[in-house]
Amino acid sequence: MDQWPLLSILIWLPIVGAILVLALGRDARVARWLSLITTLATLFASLPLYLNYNAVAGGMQFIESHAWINALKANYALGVDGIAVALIVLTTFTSVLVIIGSWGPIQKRVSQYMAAMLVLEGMLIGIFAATDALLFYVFFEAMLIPMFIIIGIWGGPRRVYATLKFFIYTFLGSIFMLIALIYLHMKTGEFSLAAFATAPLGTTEQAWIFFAFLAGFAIKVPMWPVHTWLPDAHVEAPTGGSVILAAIMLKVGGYGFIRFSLPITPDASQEYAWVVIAMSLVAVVYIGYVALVQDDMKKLIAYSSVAHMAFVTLGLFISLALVRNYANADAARLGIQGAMVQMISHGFVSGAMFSCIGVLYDRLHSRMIKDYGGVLNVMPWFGALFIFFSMANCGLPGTSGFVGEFMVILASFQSNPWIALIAAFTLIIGAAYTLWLVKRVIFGEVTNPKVAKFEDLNAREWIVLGSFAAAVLALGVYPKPLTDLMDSSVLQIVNALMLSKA
Amino acid sequence: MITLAHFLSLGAVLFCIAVAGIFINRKNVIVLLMCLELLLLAVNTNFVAFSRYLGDPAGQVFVFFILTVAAAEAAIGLAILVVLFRNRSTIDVTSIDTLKG
Amino acid sequence: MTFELICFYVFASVAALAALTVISVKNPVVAALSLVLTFFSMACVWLLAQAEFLAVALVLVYVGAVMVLFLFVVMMLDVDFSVVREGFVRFLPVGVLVAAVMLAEMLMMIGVRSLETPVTEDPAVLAGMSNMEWLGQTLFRDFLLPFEIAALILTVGLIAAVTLTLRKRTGTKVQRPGLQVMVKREDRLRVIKMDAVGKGEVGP
Amino acid sequence: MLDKNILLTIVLAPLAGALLAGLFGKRIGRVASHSVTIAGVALSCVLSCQVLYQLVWGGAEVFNQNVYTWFEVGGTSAHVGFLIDRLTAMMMVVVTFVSLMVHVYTIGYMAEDDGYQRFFSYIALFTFSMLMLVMSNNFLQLFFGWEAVGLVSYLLIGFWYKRPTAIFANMKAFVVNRVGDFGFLLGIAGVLLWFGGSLDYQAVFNHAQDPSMDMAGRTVELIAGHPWHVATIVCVCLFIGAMGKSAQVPLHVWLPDSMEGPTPISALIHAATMVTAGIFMVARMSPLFELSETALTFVLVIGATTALFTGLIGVVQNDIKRVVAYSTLSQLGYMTVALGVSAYSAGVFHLMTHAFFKALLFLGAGSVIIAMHHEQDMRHMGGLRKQMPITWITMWLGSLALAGAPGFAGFFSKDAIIEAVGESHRLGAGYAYFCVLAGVFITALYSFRLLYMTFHGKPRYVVDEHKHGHGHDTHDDHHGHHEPGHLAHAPHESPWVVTLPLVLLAIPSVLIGFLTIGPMLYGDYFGSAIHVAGHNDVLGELAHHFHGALAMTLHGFKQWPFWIALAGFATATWIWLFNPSIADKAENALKPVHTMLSNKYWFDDLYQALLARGGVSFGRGLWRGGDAALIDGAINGSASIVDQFSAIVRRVQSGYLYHYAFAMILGLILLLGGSWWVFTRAAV
Repeated sequence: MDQWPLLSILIWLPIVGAILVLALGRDARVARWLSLITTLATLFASLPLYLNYNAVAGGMQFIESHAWINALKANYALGVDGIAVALIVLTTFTSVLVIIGSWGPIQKRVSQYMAAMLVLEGMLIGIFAATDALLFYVFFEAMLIPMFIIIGIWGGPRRVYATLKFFIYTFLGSIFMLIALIYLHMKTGEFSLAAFATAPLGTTEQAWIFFAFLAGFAIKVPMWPVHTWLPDAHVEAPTGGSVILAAIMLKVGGYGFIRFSLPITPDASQEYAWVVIAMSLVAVVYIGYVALVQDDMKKLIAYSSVAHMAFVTLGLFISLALVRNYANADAARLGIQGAMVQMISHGFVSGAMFSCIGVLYDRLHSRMIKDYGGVLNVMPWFGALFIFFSMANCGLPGTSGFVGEFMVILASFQSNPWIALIAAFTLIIGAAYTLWLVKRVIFGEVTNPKVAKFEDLNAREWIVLGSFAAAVLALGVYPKPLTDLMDSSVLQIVNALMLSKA
Repeated sequence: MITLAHFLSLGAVLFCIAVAGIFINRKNVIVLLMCLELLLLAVNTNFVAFSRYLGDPAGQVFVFFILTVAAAEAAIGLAILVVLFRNRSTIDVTSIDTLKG
Repeated sequence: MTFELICFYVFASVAALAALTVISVKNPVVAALSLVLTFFSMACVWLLAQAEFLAVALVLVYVGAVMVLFLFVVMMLDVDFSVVREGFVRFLPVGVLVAAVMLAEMLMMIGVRSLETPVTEDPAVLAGMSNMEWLGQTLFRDFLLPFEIAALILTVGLIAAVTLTLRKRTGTKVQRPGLQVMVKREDRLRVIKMDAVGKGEVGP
Repeated sequence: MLDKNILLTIVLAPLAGALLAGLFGKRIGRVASHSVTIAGVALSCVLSCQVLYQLVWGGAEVFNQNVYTWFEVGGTSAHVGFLIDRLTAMMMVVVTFVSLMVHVYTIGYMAEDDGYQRFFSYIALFTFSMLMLVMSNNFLQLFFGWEAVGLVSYLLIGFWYKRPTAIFANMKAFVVNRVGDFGFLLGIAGVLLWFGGSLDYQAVFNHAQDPSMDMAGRTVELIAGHPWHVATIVCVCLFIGAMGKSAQVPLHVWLPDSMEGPTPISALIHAATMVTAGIFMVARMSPLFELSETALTFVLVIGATTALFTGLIGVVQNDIKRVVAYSTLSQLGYMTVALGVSAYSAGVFHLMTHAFFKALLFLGAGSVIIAMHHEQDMRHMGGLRKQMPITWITMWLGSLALAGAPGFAGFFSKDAIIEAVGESHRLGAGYAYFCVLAGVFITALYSFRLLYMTFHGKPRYVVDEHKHGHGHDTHDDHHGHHEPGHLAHAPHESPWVVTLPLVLLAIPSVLIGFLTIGPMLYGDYFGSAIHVAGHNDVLGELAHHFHGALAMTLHGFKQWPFWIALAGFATATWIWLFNPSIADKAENALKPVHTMLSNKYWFDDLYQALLARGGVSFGRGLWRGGDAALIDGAINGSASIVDQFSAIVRRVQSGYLYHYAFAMILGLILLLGGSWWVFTRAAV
């Protein structure tokens, strides 16, 4: 397997598939099947990545490097560590389900939609596999284009506002990141992330670079207070777009923090960790309350995404404080692992929740909570799955939603119990907004006559929701394979954090 | 003795005449095109003069290229003019304002 | 005042006057002819600057080709020139003012540096070549690629001009010999089976 | 030596039943569904008894082993594993036995319900979760079981999901429990941080008891300048979890509402097992709680308050299930009080006896409800003893046990708690002693009030035979009475699947205390499972006065609690059996008190107004004010500033070519002028 450029295959296979779909997909059925085959092939191609990755050794594996832009010393350099492997498999897995999920709902310009999804998949894998900053940046920006198209063409009535907001918001952040990258390039003369990580940087330099990265990634995550693009984008996006957006695109922000902020500016990250931690804690409480009062299901889940992703940033930056101020490397590993598990888990859970809402939306063409009620009466299996995913959303043990939150709360308690106290507030408020949603949508008498005519899940929806449920349950019951996969990579990050660069 | 200034002044005079022509003939595309040719001629004169006085053949080569482009431009410009006239029966440029925002 | 200088002034003033005529006359045919005069005079001025090849090229290309094209178009199109000359008087002061200010500025600029520029020998003569050879050496050695590109641009311009004016005529009838030859019996004749007797319907 | 496979079978058998009934219930039908779940739970029950036997008489060692590793990160690892000692074994038997009884009972109770299979699936799932909780050997699995039983409780309270009250109650239950879990999780985090960096019970307890660590004296300054004992912080946090699950004041509000669920689960979950998880947890954590006097005082005061004040509410309730529910709250308070005075064994002992008689009472109440066609208001009952003798007798036995009649199970456990409180010198013990003694009176009062109103006196319902067949074929949640107190059929005794569990539960309700008090309370039954520091050992003190169960029974007649209970019995008899009008007079005379009790001390209203409505308006404020106005205002504002600026600048872009040309020429003029100016200056 080492002979094969596996990562390149993973990146370019969907893109080649997209071109084929565009070229041959005049018939919608051909487009759908071709996309499904492509994503399945990508999924199977990503399995050797997981199976052959040597988790004990850790570090970057499956390395590829070719000269790209000689004048800038930028390389087409790919490589993955345990963290990236996990995220890539998440991407390939979710993409298959998104294609299946879009089978019926998308009837307009099918081949273009499918092609956009496939390109998006390739770009996302590229982001997680790139070890060259410029290559990363190219994928990072290019990813916006298919998403922009997906929301802009297949979106809801206010899609133009939403896409513009989404695009400008995220683009603004990444411009700052680009400036930081250019500065680092001037310092080191190359674009390799490894070189960036070892380059000596003064405290002032680090602070500037740190905030530039923060601008780029915080918007992507998104952290409070730059989260307002997310609810709008989700509300207008088609179901598949929402799933990809929540399940994978948000992870790019967290991944960026791990790949860029922590290794490149460890000292500034430590100095300003309190900023990120404070933002995360505000998000947990503030966003929890905001989610409570939403009338639109998608908005509610979008806000809950923000609150959940706050645990990712909390876990990452609490571990800095743990390493530097308490010399508690064990707890720091717990924090970063927790953040990572939370990312993967949130990928499954939010993807599933948005798919559920998509199932409802396909039947009633409304996202408003008040239009529903008593869905359990007519769709018992769907109701059961919805309740299951809701429980995962409020972090019930035995589902994946619990693992990450648990680890992050344990880790943050070791740094400061008060932080853990505020973070643990999510237990209450998360349960409140999620269960209130369940109560109003799933339980009760059927009040809307249209709801009474609903049919339970069809085979296609079963596949999507069933796969998500299996993943959520498996990760919740036995997270060890995931944590083992990432353990040595996390250890390397923690070890790197201990060294000052100034 | 002819100095560089003579040539440049002549170029300047022609240039300004052409500019004035553009101003006062703002509706007549044909004369506008002629003024453009005049502008290019003025510029070419400068090129020739400088080439002569700096001893650099590149200036004259550029004149050569400009002549080429100017000829092509005149041909296409007149072609557009013909099409325009055929479609709208006028060559009044002020009435061509479809692209006005 | 040398002979050359006198010649220069003569050619220059002719060129300037002809240019003024171009922009001011009512009749575009006169304007085009004045433009020819301008070009010709300028070619003479270029000759004074020992740019023989370009001077000849200017006459050939412009006077010979481009201006004829202009005349062609002007005469071919039935333009009502009284309409397009509206606003002539209105914009005259602005145009003159702008031109005058610009001319003044340009002349001042020229005066700053170039009045004292020493006159040098003709570089072509210094190199021991004719002007055409001197130019040709540069053109085909240093500027070969731009030259080719320029040729390409000209071709594109040519094709573009033709395409733009090309008009698909409707209503014309043409023979298509290929189709005529390929025709088969079935295309022309259809044999229909029908009952020998109609359903009692009798034609009028 | 205990076999791991047997333990796994105990846990997984109910899960398998639950999955079969839940996923394939519609396909395999009703009988198969209840058969598989009952088989699973019965298997668990038998094996649990065998485990108990092995531990008590078979000389088996305490089993402490991990099944698999959940995650392992650095030095922190979390496992799924079992710790089986006598405490666990007792809980396993209680849980599986009561669960089995409830399963059997359900066949009769839910016979007409559409959600029959679903219900069996849920209660089997509950059994699995509860077993995971009690058999855990670490905090993580404990928390898993803790939340899983909460989930099943949520699903079961909302079992009749069309009723608005049910789905309100289940959400309330879950969220209030989450408040407790919030503390519990922080407590676990505290354990991990301060007690040796492990989540395993054994490691944590060893660390806590290690004299060289001095965990009792260790402090931390969470607020600068205020050193707090870490043991106190951890124990209070853990106990907040117990307060949620075991419904202690002020987190008790969910339990009465949870009676919206079907009666079998009220018996199983909200009386016998799940709500006692908090008690079990504190007993399990006794090595930690022993470190902190402050935390135990907190436990004691909370427990005492719950014991008395929730009992008082029970006196004014008219819904038969709610009376039992408030009595459950009160009894949970008793158990907590026992924990608070370090009499953990007494708490657990009461837990066990209570599980039997309270399950009995609930199932009996359920039997009555079946007979009354889902009428639950006691004001429309009365005189049922003739129609349903088995229910009547078993309910009497259960009530006697509850009220603490000497010789019955409840007597031993409750008396032990009261004596232990009297013996204790802990801060707050005086208040607690008053509460538990007063509680005895109240307990007797509401217990016998329930019996008299239900089974004695004249019938206060009307049988409308002509309405025959009306509303009978619809299933349970449509048990619509057109008017309260009007029945379609005359009440009659329930089928054997209902009465059999009553009888089977009545036996331990009477006997279990007498049989087990010796070893459990004063012997060394619990061994090392419960740790009590020497100076806290009130039960050890009492053991000196203990001369066998029979002696204790006889001695009981001479004690205060007996006479107090008798007074309560007498009062109840006098009022509700002979002079029912007095009740109304008393109600009028004590109007403010009655209002206060009927409104449950306004806890619900307070929470509803402050937390629920307050939270919603707070959230709306944040959304409208924060997100929409402030953040999006800034963003859209900056966008509109650009917009307005562009609108002005846009006018320059007229679209007319000659305007642009003019602008170019103007620019050229400026450029020329500017450069001329620069050059002339440079030349000078």
